[in-house]
Amino acid sequence: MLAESISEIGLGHFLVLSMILFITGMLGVLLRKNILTVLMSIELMLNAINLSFVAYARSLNQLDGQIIVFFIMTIAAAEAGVGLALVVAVFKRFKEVNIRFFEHLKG
Amino acid sequence: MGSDIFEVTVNALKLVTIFLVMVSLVPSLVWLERRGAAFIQDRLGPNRVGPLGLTQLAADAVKFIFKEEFVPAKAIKFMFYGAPVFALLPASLALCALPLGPIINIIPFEAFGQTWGPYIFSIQGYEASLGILFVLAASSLAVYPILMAGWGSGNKYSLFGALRGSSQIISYELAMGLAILGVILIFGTFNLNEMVTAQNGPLSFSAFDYSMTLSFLPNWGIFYQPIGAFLFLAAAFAESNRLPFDLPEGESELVAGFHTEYGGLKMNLFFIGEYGHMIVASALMVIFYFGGYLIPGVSPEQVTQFLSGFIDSQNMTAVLSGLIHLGAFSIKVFIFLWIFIHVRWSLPRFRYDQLMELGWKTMLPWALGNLILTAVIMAAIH
Amino acid sequence: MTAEVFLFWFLAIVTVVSALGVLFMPNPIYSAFSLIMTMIGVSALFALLGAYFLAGVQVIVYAGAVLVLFVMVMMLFDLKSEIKAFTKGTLGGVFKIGSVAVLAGLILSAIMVTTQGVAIKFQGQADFGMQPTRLLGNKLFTQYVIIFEILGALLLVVAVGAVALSRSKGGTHARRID
Amino acid sequence: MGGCVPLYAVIFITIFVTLFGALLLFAASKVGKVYKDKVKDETYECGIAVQDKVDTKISIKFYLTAILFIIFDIEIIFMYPWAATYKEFIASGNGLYSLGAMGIFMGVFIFGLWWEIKSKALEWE
Repeated sequence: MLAESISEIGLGHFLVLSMILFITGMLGVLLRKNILTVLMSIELMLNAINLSFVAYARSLNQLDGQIIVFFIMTIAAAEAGVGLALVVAVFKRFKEVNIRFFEHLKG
Repeated sequence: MGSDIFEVTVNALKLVTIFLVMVSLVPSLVWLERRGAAFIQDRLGPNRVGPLGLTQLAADAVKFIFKEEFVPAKAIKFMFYGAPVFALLPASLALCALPLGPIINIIPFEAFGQTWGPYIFSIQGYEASLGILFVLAASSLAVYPILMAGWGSGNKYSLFGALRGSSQIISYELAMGLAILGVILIFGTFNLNEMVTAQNGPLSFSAFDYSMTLSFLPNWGIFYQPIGAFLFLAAAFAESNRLPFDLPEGESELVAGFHTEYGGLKMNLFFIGEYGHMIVASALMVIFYFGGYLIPGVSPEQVTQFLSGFIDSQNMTAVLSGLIHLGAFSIKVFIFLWIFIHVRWSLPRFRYDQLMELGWKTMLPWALGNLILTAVIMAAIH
Repeated sequence: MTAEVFLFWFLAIVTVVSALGVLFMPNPIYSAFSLIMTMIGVSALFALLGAYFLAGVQVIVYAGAVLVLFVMVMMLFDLKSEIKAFTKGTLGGVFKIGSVAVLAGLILSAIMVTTQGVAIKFQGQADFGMQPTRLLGNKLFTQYVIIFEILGALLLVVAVGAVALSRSKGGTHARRID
Repeated sequence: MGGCVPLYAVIFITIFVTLFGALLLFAASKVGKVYKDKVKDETYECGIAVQDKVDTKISIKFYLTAILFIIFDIEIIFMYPWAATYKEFIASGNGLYSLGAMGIFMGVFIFGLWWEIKSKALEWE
């Protein structure tokens, strides 16, 4: 069983790999203090999703999955652009990029 | 990688050879550049060491290796040492994906008491099916060595140089991407091999049932994309940080830019990377606009036919034909390398605001206009 | 063990190790370089799956553009290695890790249940030439053309927004009337 | 099988080049003599004493350029599949449809570029 799962690669392998990357990104979002690392972790999560989409596209032999990935990449880049513009604006004002900064935003 | 040991070995050797040729071309280019500069400025240049100063190359190489190893106290070691190593990567990855000659078909032959083959070798490191995309991807990584060097040196001039350099590279990547789009539109493929073979034969235009053949001109991309070719060349200068776009190194403002703290072999590795970009840019220019490895007026089949008049062995003919085309390719590339060198000693450096203005406000609109024009003409003449 | 299987395990190890690097590196700039490695690994996995066009786009867009911006912003902030890279609170941390572990278990069991016998056949299935990219383009410009135009508009909005944000002289209180 | 040749070759050349550079650097660090000196180890600032606490003020323009680069880069990437399929669309008689679809997109692109130029977001001084 184990030897077979090492020598035979299937859809499940890619999905599990995608899940590991997703979980790592999620932990980064939840645990890291630096907002830049948080943004990078979000990119990592999106990448994990992309991987599973491409794996499904290959498995089902349909290109729609790949097109969705193309769109996700666009959204991710747009998100990074706006997110970093916000971070730079925040940094210019408060000289601080830690998550705890957002406590100041309360009321 | 291949079906048997022979094929794997040849493929691996091909990659290593291409890389080593790139590395060893650099001292010769440096020599050419110094002699060329001297020639342009009515000086002599390095002429003492050996005939024509040619052994200056070896002397320089030895000097570089024996230079003292130096790290500034404030440097971040990993970045400081990693940057010159990674500076080699983008250029060599891109160069390995370029078709340098036609495909060689080897029919089965006997050697060491065994039958080998048949094989198909291309004079190319590896054939990436979406060649352009691969080259663009590899060269888009060229920003990182610069940023690593600027950050790792712990020097503010290095940091400024790195920021300038990376901004410049990414700005001109846009114009470059749009110029390449024109080529893709014409040939309808990302594959560099298909592009080169499409440029075979005499130039012929066809529009509205009329067709015109200019048999004295080859079917090169430059005749379809003249504006695109010029934009691509200009963007290539900026991408490889050459004068008139060598702002990252602007020594009047930034000491020596991102390699202020580098000396000896580390500096040399950056040099190899920069010249590697020059070689890749020239090679791409040749592939997109000047027929790649094709000899003008003669198709590869004609060359093979001509050669088989002298040589019996079919394999030898194929290999020799490949080498002849490789030679044609090298001559074309060298013409462009000489243009790179000549421009460096003819034009002054831009100011930084002029550079950005040129990239964003002049070249980007022109490249867009070129693309739209190409698309509209293609739709109209059908 | 075929070539693809070996490549898969190699790339899986590269991506997972560098993803863990993103999570655990104390200095965000090393996190960024780790993330570049992950992106390139994922791109190679795309190539392994036959999505050559996406592999190229992945490197050009993520490694060549987005991460460059991240690294540049970090150079602006001049971030030193942080001693406390993670958020405070043991109880909160345990709760977060626990909930993520539950999620991981759920996804894993879902994968286990649904992918029984669904295998990706590598041999002779995918076309590695130019054809898949042409089909992708064809689909993008017929079936998905509306989304494509909307994304164009979205990118315009993002460009305008980024310029507007960089104009603001720092934070929300910059232009208050005194 | 065929599709995997580039991946193997790419990984091979990557590792080879990295090792080549690293070994060369390592060798060079062994052959040369090293003289340690406190002043020499200082950051090079043209001979002036190092100004330690520099508040590195970097122009916001660099980030703005990078952000705009990302956005325009994506738009250009969207044009690649279009360029690859344009010939097919023309051949099948749908050239104008493809041109129109891209024309709208390109119009948005040009409007964005025009706006950036007009709003002086690309101005350096």
